[in-house]
Parts: sequence; C-alpha cells; structure tokens
Amino acid sequence: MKVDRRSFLGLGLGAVAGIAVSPVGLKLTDDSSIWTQNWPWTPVPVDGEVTYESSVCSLCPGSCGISVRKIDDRPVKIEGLADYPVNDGGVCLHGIAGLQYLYDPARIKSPLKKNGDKFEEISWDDAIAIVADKLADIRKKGSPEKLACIADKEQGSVSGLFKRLLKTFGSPNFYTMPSLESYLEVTAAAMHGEGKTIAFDLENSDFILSFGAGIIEGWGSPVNCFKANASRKERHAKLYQIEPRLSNTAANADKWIPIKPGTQADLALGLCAVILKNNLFDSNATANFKGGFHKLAAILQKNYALSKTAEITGVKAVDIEKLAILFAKAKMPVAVFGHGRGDGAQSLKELAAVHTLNCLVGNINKKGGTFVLPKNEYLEFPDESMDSIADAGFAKSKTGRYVNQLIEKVNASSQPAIEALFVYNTNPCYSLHDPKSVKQAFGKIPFVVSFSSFLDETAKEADIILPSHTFLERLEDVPSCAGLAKSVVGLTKPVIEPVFNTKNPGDAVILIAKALEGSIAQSFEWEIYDECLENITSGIWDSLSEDGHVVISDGPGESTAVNVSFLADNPVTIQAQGDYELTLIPIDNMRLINAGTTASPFAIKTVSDRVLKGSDIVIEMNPLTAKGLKDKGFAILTTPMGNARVMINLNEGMMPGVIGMVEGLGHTLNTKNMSNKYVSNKGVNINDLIGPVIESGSGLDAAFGIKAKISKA
Amino acid sequence: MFPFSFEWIWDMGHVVFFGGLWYAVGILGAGMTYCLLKAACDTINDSDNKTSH
Amino acid sequence: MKQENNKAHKFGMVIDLDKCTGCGSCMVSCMSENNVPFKEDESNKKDSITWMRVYKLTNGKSFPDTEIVYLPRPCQHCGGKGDHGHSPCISVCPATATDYGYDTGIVSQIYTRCFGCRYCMGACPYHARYFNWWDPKWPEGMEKYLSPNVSPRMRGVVEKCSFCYHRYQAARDTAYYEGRDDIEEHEYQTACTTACPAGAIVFGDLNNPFHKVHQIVKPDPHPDTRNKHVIGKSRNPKVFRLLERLGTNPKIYYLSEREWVRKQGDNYLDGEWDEIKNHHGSSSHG
Amino acid sequence: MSETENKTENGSMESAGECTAGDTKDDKGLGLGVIFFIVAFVVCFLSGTLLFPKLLYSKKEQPFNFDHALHVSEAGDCESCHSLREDGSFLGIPKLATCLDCHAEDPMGETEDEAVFVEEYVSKEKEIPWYVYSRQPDCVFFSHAAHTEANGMDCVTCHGHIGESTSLKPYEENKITGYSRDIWGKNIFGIKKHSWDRMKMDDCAACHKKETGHKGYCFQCHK
Amino acid sequence: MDSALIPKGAKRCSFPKFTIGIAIVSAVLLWGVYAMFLCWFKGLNQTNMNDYYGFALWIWADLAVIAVGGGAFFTGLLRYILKVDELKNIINFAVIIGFICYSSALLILAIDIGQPLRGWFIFWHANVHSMLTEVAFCLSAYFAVLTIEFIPNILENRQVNKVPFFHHLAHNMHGVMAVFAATGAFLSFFHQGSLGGVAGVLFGRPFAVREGLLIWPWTFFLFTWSAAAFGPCFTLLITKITEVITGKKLVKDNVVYLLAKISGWMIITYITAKIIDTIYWAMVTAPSLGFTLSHFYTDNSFYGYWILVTEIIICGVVPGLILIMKSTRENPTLRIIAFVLGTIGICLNRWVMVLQIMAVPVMSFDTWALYIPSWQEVATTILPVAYGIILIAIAYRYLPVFPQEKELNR
Repeated sequence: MKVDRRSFLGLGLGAVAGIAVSPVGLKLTDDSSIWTQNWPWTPVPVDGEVTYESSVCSLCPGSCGISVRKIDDRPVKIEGLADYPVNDGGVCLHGIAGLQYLYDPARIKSPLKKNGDKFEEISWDDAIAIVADKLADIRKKGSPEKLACIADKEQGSVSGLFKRLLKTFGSPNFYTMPSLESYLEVTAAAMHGEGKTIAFDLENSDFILSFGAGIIEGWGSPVNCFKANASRKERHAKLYQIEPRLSNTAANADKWIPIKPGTQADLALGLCAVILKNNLFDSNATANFKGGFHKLAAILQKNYALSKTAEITGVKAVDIEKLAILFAKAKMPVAVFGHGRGDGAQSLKELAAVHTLNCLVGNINKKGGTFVLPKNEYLEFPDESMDSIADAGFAKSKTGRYVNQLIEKVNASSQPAIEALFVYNTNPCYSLHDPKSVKQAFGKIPFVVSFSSFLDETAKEADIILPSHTFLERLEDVPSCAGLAKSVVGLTKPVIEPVFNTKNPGDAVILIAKALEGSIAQSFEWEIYDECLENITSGIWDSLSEDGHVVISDGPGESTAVNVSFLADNPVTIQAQGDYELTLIPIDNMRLINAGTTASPFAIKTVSDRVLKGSDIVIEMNPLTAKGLKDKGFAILTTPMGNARVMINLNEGMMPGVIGMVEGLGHTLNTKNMSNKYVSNKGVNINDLIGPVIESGSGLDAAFGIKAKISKA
Repeated sequence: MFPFSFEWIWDMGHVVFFGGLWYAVGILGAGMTYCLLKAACDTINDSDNKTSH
Repeated sequence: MKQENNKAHKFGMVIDLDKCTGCGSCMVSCMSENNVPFKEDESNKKDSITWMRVYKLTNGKSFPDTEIVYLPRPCQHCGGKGDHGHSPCISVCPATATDYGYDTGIVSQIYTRCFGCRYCMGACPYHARYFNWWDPKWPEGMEKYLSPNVSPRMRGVVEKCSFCYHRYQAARDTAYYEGRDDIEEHEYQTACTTACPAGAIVFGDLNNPFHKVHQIVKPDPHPDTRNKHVIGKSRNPKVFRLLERLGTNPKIYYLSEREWVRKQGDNYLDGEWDEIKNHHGSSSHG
Repeated sequence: MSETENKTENGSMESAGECTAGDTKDDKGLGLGVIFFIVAFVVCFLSGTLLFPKLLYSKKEQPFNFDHALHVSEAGDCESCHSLREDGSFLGIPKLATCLDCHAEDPMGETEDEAVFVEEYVSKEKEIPWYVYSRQPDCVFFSHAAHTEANGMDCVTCHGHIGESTSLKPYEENKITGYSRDIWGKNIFGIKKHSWDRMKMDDCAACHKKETGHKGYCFQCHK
Repeated sequence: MDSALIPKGAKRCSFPKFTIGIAIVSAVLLWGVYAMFLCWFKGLNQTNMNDYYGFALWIWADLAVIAVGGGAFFTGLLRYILKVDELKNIINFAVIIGFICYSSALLILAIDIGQPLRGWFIFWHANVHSMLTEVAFCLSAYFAVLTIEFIPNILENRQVNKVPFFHHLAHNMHGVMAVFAATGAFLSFFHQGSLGGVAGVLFGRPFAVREGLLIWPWTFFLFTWSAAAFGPCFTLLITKITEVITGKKLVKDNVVYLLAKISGWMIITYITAKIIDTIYWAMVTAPSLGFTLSHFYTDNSFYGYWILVTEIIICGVVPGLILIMKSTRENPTLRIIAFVLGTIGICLNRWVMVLQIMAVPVMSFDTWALYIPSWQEVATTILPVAYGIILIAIAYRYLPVFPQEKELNR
C-alpha cells in the first residue's frame, strides 16, 4: 500500500472536518472570549453581607457623621450619616474617599527609626523605649521645657493626652497649627476674653457678608456650610462675597465684590465707619463696648472716610456705602472672616475689624448671628501628679507664642532651643509658610518624633515615627469646632481592624508616659486609650457611645462684653512682602486639602486641568495682567522667597494685578521604597513661595500673599 | 446572527438584514460549491479520457 | 406589553445649578461607589474616567462681570428621538453591549459584552462614555475596598454611568423579600444624589407624579411643537436639558435661574435664543 | 541561473510523471484517501469530543464530603441554610457560623468528613473553602429573591436535585475561563435535557422568554 | 531561481534584486507588526487616542482603504455585469488592489478594537440597527467575494495551473464570475454605504448627521458613489505606479482612457451630489440644530474652510473635469494629476467624516479636540501599505495579472 499525496490530503481533510464537527472550535472561541471577561489580573470583589457602621470623619475640623458600608468585615464605601447634627447626610469628597487613606501606598506600616537617610522598621516596644530613654535624658539634664509638641488642634482627648504628657514632664511648649478654630479663639480672646470661641449661625442668618471666607471652599465645617449656603435659596438669604478672585463662593454668591488683596480689614473698618456715621448700629450692643469705643470711632472717622476706604480697597465708595447700609439694615446679618478655608495666615486686625461689624449690628449671641461660646470643654481629666521637675519646667514661659515663633527661635539659637519634638496629626514642613526654614529648624532639633499615619514631609524629618491608626481604625472623640454654631462631640469608631502595625496615638502617648515612670506614669493610670476616653468623658460617655455623638449646646450663649482696644490702638494693615508689581495669593480649592494631609487619589482626579496639568501647577491671572503670556503657556513665577515654573490660566475672574495659585499641591510623599505617585510630585507647594509676615501686637503670621513677578519660561 | 442567538427578534430589521446577508452568503457558498464540484468532475473526466486514450 | 409600559419607570434627575458648588462630592462618590479606577496622571481629562463629570461654565464676560456655574454631567440616559429608546449610543453599538431598559429608562452598558469599538463614544455628544485605555490597577491592598455590587472593568471596554443600577437591584431584592411590588422613592437613589452636600441633585421617577423630580420638571408628555422628536420637555421655564434640539431626549434636567446658563445648554443661531426663551416651557398642550 | 531553471523544470516533470502514475492506479489511490479521511475524521472528532473536555477541565475535590440528603432531613429544607438575608440578598453557601448553629465543638457523626470539618475548620475557626458549582462570573447579578420570593420558583429548576445527593461530585474548573463546568453543562456540545443542566445566559433568556414573554434587558442580570 | 513560477514569456527582475526589494519593504512591515503586537498585548493605551477621539487615524485608514478599494467592485460591476469587455485587461489588478485593501481593512479593525478576542461578538450578538454591524458583515462577505475573484488569478500561475483540478477550478470560476461579481456589487453597495452611514446616523453629532432615505442617511449613498467614482482612479494610479516601477507598459491606453472616462463622469456626478448635500446640510440640517457652518470650520488650529475647498473643488471638481474632457484625459501628466487629486480627495473626505466629527465640540461649553497620533498608530497604518506593496510585487512577479503585458512588451 503506497501512501501518496491523496492519502495525506484525505488525512488532512479528515482531521479538519473531524475537528470542525467536534465542539472544540466553538468551545475555544467562546472560552477565549470568556477568558478576556475574567482576566485574572482584574480584581473580583468578594461578596458578602452588607452592614452599615456609623462613625465620625476626622479628616478635617468639619467632623461630619459618616456611615460606612461594609461587606462582611471589609469597608467599601463611606457615605454621609443622615440626621447627624453637623452634616445631616451630606458628605464632602475627601470624606467619601476616606477609604483610600486606609490603603494609601505612603502609609507607614510599622514604627520606623531613622538610620542615616533611611528608615528601618522597629518594634513598638523598641520604639517606645527609645523615645522614653531620650525623654528621660532630657529630664535628667533638668530642662524638661525643651520637649515640645505640635498638634493639629487643641481640642479632643488625644491632644489632651499630649498636653498632659508635656505638663507632667514639665514643659509648657504645646503648640497647635494655625487653623480657623485658633483664629476664632484669638479673636474671642482679644474681644471677649480668654477661654472663649466664636461660632457663626449661617443657617439662620439672612445676610452673610463674607470677607473672603470660602463658605463653599472648605471653610469651617464644610458640609454644614454647604448646606447653609444651599438653603439660602429657600430662605431668601443673601451672601455677599468680598475677595480679589471669583472663587466658587463668589460665583455662587448673590454678589461678588472684588477687592485689592490684603485690604479686607480696611473695608471692614470702612463699613464700620459708615455704620457709625449713619447711626445704623445697635445702641444696646454698643453699650457693651469697652476698651475705647469712642477712640475707635474717632479713628474710623479719621482714617476710614468713604473716599479713603475706596482708594485703599479698590471698592467704589457708593458700593461701600450701599453695602454698609444693606448689612446694617438686614434682619440678622453676619460678617464672616477667614480667607478661603480660614486656616491660612490671618491678621488680628482683619479678624477684629470684621468681628466688630458683628458687634456693631448687635448680632452677638442671637439666632442667625455670631455666638460667643465657652470653649468646647467636656473632658474631665483627673488631676495630674507633678514632681518638682515638672512644676519648675511647666512654670517657665513658652519658647514662642505660636508655632512660627517656635520655629524662629529654634533657627535663631545656636544651642538646641528644643531637645525633643512631638508632631501629631499635622505637617508643618509642608503647610507653614517657608517650609524650608521649618525643615531647617527640625534639623536642629536633636530628636523628632512623628505620630503620622503617612510618610509625609514632616514625618520624613522625624527620627522616630510612631505610626497612627487612620480615623477608620481608631476610637476617638471628635469635638466640633471651626465656627460651627452647634457644639457637638462625635465619636470616631474603628470600622476595620488596623490594616498595618499602627496604634491609636492616644495609646502611644500612654505607653510613653508609662515608660517614663514616676509621677508621669502615675498621671496616666489607664491601661489603654479606650479606657481613658471612657473615663475622661464619663459625663457624656453613655450617650456618646450609644448615639455616636452628643450635642453639648445648640444655641446662642449669653450676651457678652466687647473689647475693641486692639483696633482702638490703630494697628497698621499688613503689607505683602517684597516690592514686585503683582501680588500672589493662595487659592483654596475644595477638591484639594491644604492642611498637612494630601488629597486622596480620587480627589486629585477631580481636580481640573486648569489647576493641575501633568505635574505642572496652573496659576490664574487676568488677561490684562498677562501682558503677552499665553493661556496654557508656561511662565516663571518669582517671589522674594523663590521661583517656580507654572502654567498660565487666563481667567477673567481674577482681579488684574493679582496672581492666584492653588494650595495643597506639590507634596513629596516619597522615599526610596514608599511613594504615592497618584498624589505626589504634582505641582508646587505655594508655601515655598511665601514667607511669614508677623503682625506686631498679635504675633500672628499674617502674610495673605506675597509680591511676585512673572516672566516667560 | 442566528435565530437562536440572544439578540435575535423576529422583526423586519432582522429579517431584511439577515435575509439579504444570508442570501448573498448562500449564493457565494453555492457558487463555490458548484465550481469545486464541477472542477472535481472535470478532473476525473479528464483523467478518464486520458486513460482511455 | 402595553400594561408593562404603563407601569414602566422613567428614572431621571434634576440638578439645581444654582445650588451646585462644584465641590466634586458627586464625582468622588460615583467613583467610590462604582469601583472606578485611577491612575498616576489624571490631568488629561480626555482619558480620565469620571462617569460624573463637573464642567465649569462661564458667561464669557470680563472682570468684574464674570460669572461661573458648575454643571455636573452624568450619562444623560437618552431616550432618543421620540423617546423610543434609540439613544445615540444604543442604536450604534454593533454587539448589543448597551441597551435601553424600557422598564426603567436606563441605558445599560455591559462590559463583558463590549469589545471596545468605541462607536458609542463617537455617537455621544455629551462625552459621557469612557474607554478603559489601561488595565485598572489599584495600589497593593487597595482592591480590598472594591464593592461587589459593581463589576470592575477590564482594559479595552467602554464604561459609563449606570444610574447606580445596582442600587435599584438591591432595592428590588428587598422589596421582593418583603413581598412588595414596587420600591419607594427613597429606596433607590444614586450615589451622586445622596452624596451632594448642597442637595443640588434630585433623583426619582419622572413618570411618577408623587416623585420630587417629576414635580420640579413637570415633563410634557407630548412632543414639542417645534421639534417632534423632543418629548418630555420641561414645563418649568427654569428647567432645561443639554442639547435638547438634537432630539436625544436626555433624562437629566438642569435647573437655573440664570438665563445665560440656560442658554449654554444648547446651541442657538443668532437671535434664536430670544425667540425661544419666550416660548420656553409653554407647549401647545401645556 | 540556467542550471537552476533546468532543475526546476526537471522537478516539475517528475511531479507531472508521478501524477500520471497515480492516475493509473486511480481507484486504489482514491480509496486509500477516503479511508485516511474517515480515520482522521473519526480520530479527530472523538478526541475533540472525549479527550478535549479532559484537557479543558481540571477536577478539584471539595475540602470534604457533604451529605445534602442527610442535612435536608435534619434541618428541613434548602432555605434552612441557603437563606435570603433581610435585605433580600442571597446568603449563598452558609458561613461556618451557620454550621455551628447545629454543630457543636464535637463531631455529631462519626464520618471521616465530619472529623475533617471539626479539626480543620471548626477548631481553627476557618471558613470552609467550598468550590461553588453554580458560581456565576462577576458580571452577573442574579436575584434569588426575584425568582424564589416574587415568582415562587423551586430551587430544583436551576440547581437540580443536589438536595437529594449524599456526596459531592468533584468540582470541574474550566482551565481557560475559571468557570465551573456546570455553567456550560456536562455535555460538551452544550446540549441539555433538564432545566438545571446548563446555566449559560441563553438558558436564563429562554426561561425568561417563556415565563415573561421577554428576554429582559441587559441590566436586569448584569452589573 | 524562481523562473519556473514566473508567467511564460514575461520578463522579471532577478531574484536577488526582488528579494532585496521585498526585504526593505518587509522591514517596514515588521515595524508595523511590532506596533500591532504592542496594541494587542499592552492595549490601546499605546495610541494617542482618547475618549474624545475614540475613532482616529486607523478608522480613517480603514475607511480610506475601503474607499480606494472600491475600484474592485465597480470595475467588476462594469466588466461582468455591464459587460464592458475592455476592462478584462485591468480587472485582475483591480481585484488584487481590492483584496489588499479589504484584507488590510479587516486587519486594521482587528487591531483597533479594545478586545480583539471578542471581535466575533459583532457577528454573533449583532445589533442590526448599527451601521457598524452592517459594515462588518458586508465587509467580511465582500472580502470573501474578492478572495473568490482573486483565486482564479492565483490558479493561473504557471505551476499551479498544471494541476488539472486547479486548472478546471479556475476555468469554472471564470464561468460563474458574473454571479460572484453581482453578489459582490450588492454587498459592496451596502458596506460602502454603511461606512457612510456610520457617520450619517450620528444624530448627536451635527457635523456628521444627515437626513436621508428611510434608514439610510445621504452619506450612505454618497460613500458608495464616491467609492465607485474614486476607486478606479486609485486602481489606475497604482497601475501607473506599477508601470513606472517595472518600466513596462502593462495596460493599453484605450483601457485606461475608458476607465478614466467612466471615473471622471462618476466623480462629476458624485461631486455635484456632494455639493448639494453640503449646501443642504449647511443651510438646513445644521441650522435646525442650532449650528452655523462657521462653527465647524473656525476656532481651531487645523480644521478650516480650506478643508472644504480642497475636498470638493481641488480634489473633486478638478479631477472630475480633467477626466471627462478627452483632451485633458489623454494628456498623461494631467491624467496622473487627476488620479492623485482624486485619491487625495476621497481620503480627505474619509478623514473629515471620521476625525473632524470627533474634533467639533457639540456642547456649547465644550472645546475643540485635536489629536496627534502616536508612532504605534502611524506604524500600524503604514503596515497595510507595506503589506500591499509586497503582495502586489509577488502577484505581479508570479501571476498573469496583466493580459496585455506580453503584447505590449514584445
């Protein structure tokens, strides 16, 4: 039998026909496409039972109630908590994106110790021991005041524990970063006496006069403000916005009044002058004025005549007059201060001038006006036991009045002014003006301990990092602040087991205190932070733990005296540093965060390409200012502090002569083996371009911007 | 594509579209089958002729 | 079939542009709810997936008369000409990867069916459709927050807003379990609606006169007198739809007191707007 | 050049010669071709039908055997364990906690499987990694409530008589797609005799068409 | 070396020279293939396309090659159905060009989709309302027709034809070619049209949308017509290029004149219809949607009125006039100019109907979207060109493509 060509042909054809009739072809075609529908590298979320857990978001001072949707024990979505007194179901984009912080690539996964320019992982026991040893040394040397702490805020039990540690250690050097709440307290202290704070009842006011406060840019308790703003339409309430730029608040307001940057204080005083001149003030209210009301009135008539105010501020005289009358005649007007988010630099002159308007129209402690309230005090720490070292150290005066002065002092002295520094929940190496000098100061402090959750700019400067749980992993009390009319204490609850080897910062403090032994350890009698919290909030713990929040007060306080002595001394208005022609001012953008934390990848994703393009920051200027620079072109922005390459956005909403640059970009969250490329190395940190300008008298950094020039790149 | 596939509905669109299409494809198939068969026959006839000669 | 049509929902949305602050909560809530991925650089908005996108509109005037309005734009869930369900995208999809739910009025997108020809994207004048140019990747561990209610998409397919259809499915499951025929207005709300801190978004059934969205929009059930393809035009003169003249019949309505904003909702020849704005909302039937 | 040309000429002459040679033995050649055709056809068809599924699917044993029949007789019905949650979602295969509602720390029976259950999972508090025969891909949304509650369907319609089985069959996983074989069906041609033989989309559609008059819209079953 | 395969009596360049030529083009081909694999394995992020430009360079290339490949169906129609006998001297080449164009088009589609392994869904899960479905079906079916039309020519290769079965097959296929050609013309009519319909049905895109007849927008008919008009132009252009490269005259002038004349008249009638369409669209369709013509041609850096003038006047009316007038048609230089302009014109038309549609903003607050292709896109676009050159070279070398070659090159 000869196998010839035809046999092969037959064999081949037979094979083809056989395969064709078999299901192989059909099945493989089907399966290969199904394979593309289930690529093994595309994750498949695991299904399970849906549950909701209530908690409180503590990403910003807003302290909104949140509802965390979980699938079995896995949180998958954060939503606003309905009926929560602060936000009633609303929630901002940063809160919603909270879960991204949980798994952030820049999270610190265990305690770290700096070794050269690298960090090494160490155990918690070792880390606490190192910190305690170092602190014990300082104490042995007899200068316990050389331990300092910078925290994000004054309120709350964790800050309380830090303060308590410092006090029992023997140091008065507890600092907080500038924030709206700190300005409210400074203003209240200057005008109503110590230990008070101010709140604005925006949701009941019928005329909000905002001196640049970004009511919908993240000012105060953001979601609460969003709601108050949105309800204006139904309430027929008005919002007038005074600032050099057409911000979102200005755009959403009933009227935008552009003003030369840095002259808000002058306009406020000008308005006061008109009100006084036309007898539009509330005479019952002015009866409470102390500290030279007549002196102030005389100064106002002299220095803030209409034409003069108009000249200083760039607002037309008729408009000023109209505005003053409108404000004074409104049923319940309220004047609000704080540029943008209100946590940037501020002068006391401006704070006081704006608040004087409130005092003049008599809205203090009235519904829809401003509330002067005692500070949110609900914590009852047991008395601390102090040894002699502690007593001596704590009695000394603070190294500087505010953080800025602390940094300045550290940089100025040749001997270490501070031996050890704790940094908790804040990022001064990013968010203070001129971060370079802050880093320099950190370099001069021999021992820096960070309690950060992320390897941010400040944590990178630390010698030891004791990583904190994120707000989704820990129990903590969250008092509302930042001008919120209701004072509420919320309870942040752990909604997930800690993802990494981190601790509640409260626990870390307790451990350190216990390791220091003696009277310090005695002052920290609790085993763990959770026990401490229950203990020190015993007055409200039951309802706090049951309802997740407690409303401490819900309305105006009692009438109060007004002290105008600061203004009566006729303080000078702060001028921007430098002598270039243009003024650079920071822009607050709701989709970014300008405090220490970086915005989440989701939030960064929503940022417009007219704010951030690739890794280039985009600045805003009026076409009249541009002088030949093209939209979307590149330029070099120069200020006395340095320069940066920027992209141009020609924007008719900018006042001519003013350049706006967004805050919250230019983070550098990367080291050799840790980075968050989604949010890092994008744009420029505006604080690099602005230096602090200290207001005499108040000591506040009041740099509202800086002089700048721009040239083609 | 076929009346048994999920998207098929017996409506004008499907009847006209696939009617036309299957008709055209049918002609092509039939034409090619015809050519192939005819060629095969011709080849066999040719060789028959050859061997008989 | 007819009976079913009578029962049919027509889910839609009305967005109050005067309340919208451009804060971005809706965008993030959507991304978080729907497992939308993110990548290193998202500043090229032409390849950045945001089912809900907030546009910034200006009145074009110079300082200090400039005005800004933000316009959130989800998928418009077009009903197509005459509202028959032939939206621009559905009619062009060659593989039936997108269809019109006649029971809900929702335009679907099935990622596992889509083979990525992108014809639908070309057809959509709202740019509401997005292509997965890249494989979705989450930083290590972050995939743990993904929701099982929405399937993550693979590279090479188109995706878009689904009106959070999974929430409708979940609400219906509960209703079935409790032996109810239908769901309540509050049971089915999209993620953007619930997230909006300004309460600018209202969602519900446009066919249901008890729903808030119907009460604000007051949709005209008859064809527009000037364009027979347009159905469901709002009888509220402050309410408009985007590109209504094209006959796409979107289910997203916008509300604004400002005339310049309403004008930017569509394209007009010179002088046309003045004529149209006077007629706006007054249909021959209404 | 001319040389090569000659060679090819020769070559073609040869092949032409061969052709005529073949032609002379025409019948035999054709016959052999037909036999080869048939043999190849049969071999390929059979391997495509019998061998191919063996290559395509990998068999996996369940962690231990589970006696459905016994549990049904003890616990009542399917819903006793495979229940709907209060939000109407389907629990699927119960968690260990559900098992422990009846099973105490000690084995109830004396089978080896029960021993594995107690030692490996109960005492270690580990969930049992069952392979799910009817697991649909991630893109599918299936509402059990819509089928069992709203329309009173029986579990058997889709899942067959698994409740009467005393042992678990091996789980067969498609190596390409990762699907359970039960989705395509045991029959490699995709032919089914019972409503529970296959769980492809077309099977859902056919039933929907029959029961509701409409195959349904994409989003009804997809996510 | 390969002389046994070369048609009898035909002179071809030496094998090494041929090999070198092919090798050079193959290098380009491989570059394209590399880019193709990048797109397949890494995804379409390799391109510069984006969500605004979902359709871009490749789809243009796709439409363009199909348009210029229209010469095959139209010449076939004339040759087999209308029995214009002279065209038998160019039909083989027209078919080969068509085959190249259509196989390229299918390849381009396979690279251009996001999920190539699911490409068959377009057939299996077809949505009959989509123009793209119609394109896919008719394109594939017509590609089958072209293959069928190409087969006899392959079978006529000197060695292949020696096999009796193939000899008979070629003969029989010639016999029924009219049936195939008729089917091809039917399919071609629809898919060329559907490609036009692809743009014309986009009622969300006022730049693209056209009114029309029943379900077919005017662009449907314009596309078919323009492919029939400009396809032969391209066939003749490639014939001329082949003649220049081979240094031989391959087709008699009378054949060229005839086809050029037909093409000319088709162009003139097409361009008249196109002008009417454009005017109607500019005056009625677009304004009814709130758009003026200037909206489509201003406020951007690329798409100006020049494009309209170039497409319609310079690359439409001008070649049409050249080709219908005997004196200009028979002037070799002018004729070639007309072919080149015609080819540019049709490609420009397809460009506009793909890319400009994507670029024009529709929402009043949207902006123009322009895009620059990445090298991968360029490479995969050049890939079919290289493949075409190779296939033409091989076909010309080994197949009796031009019946008049022997006669003209004694």
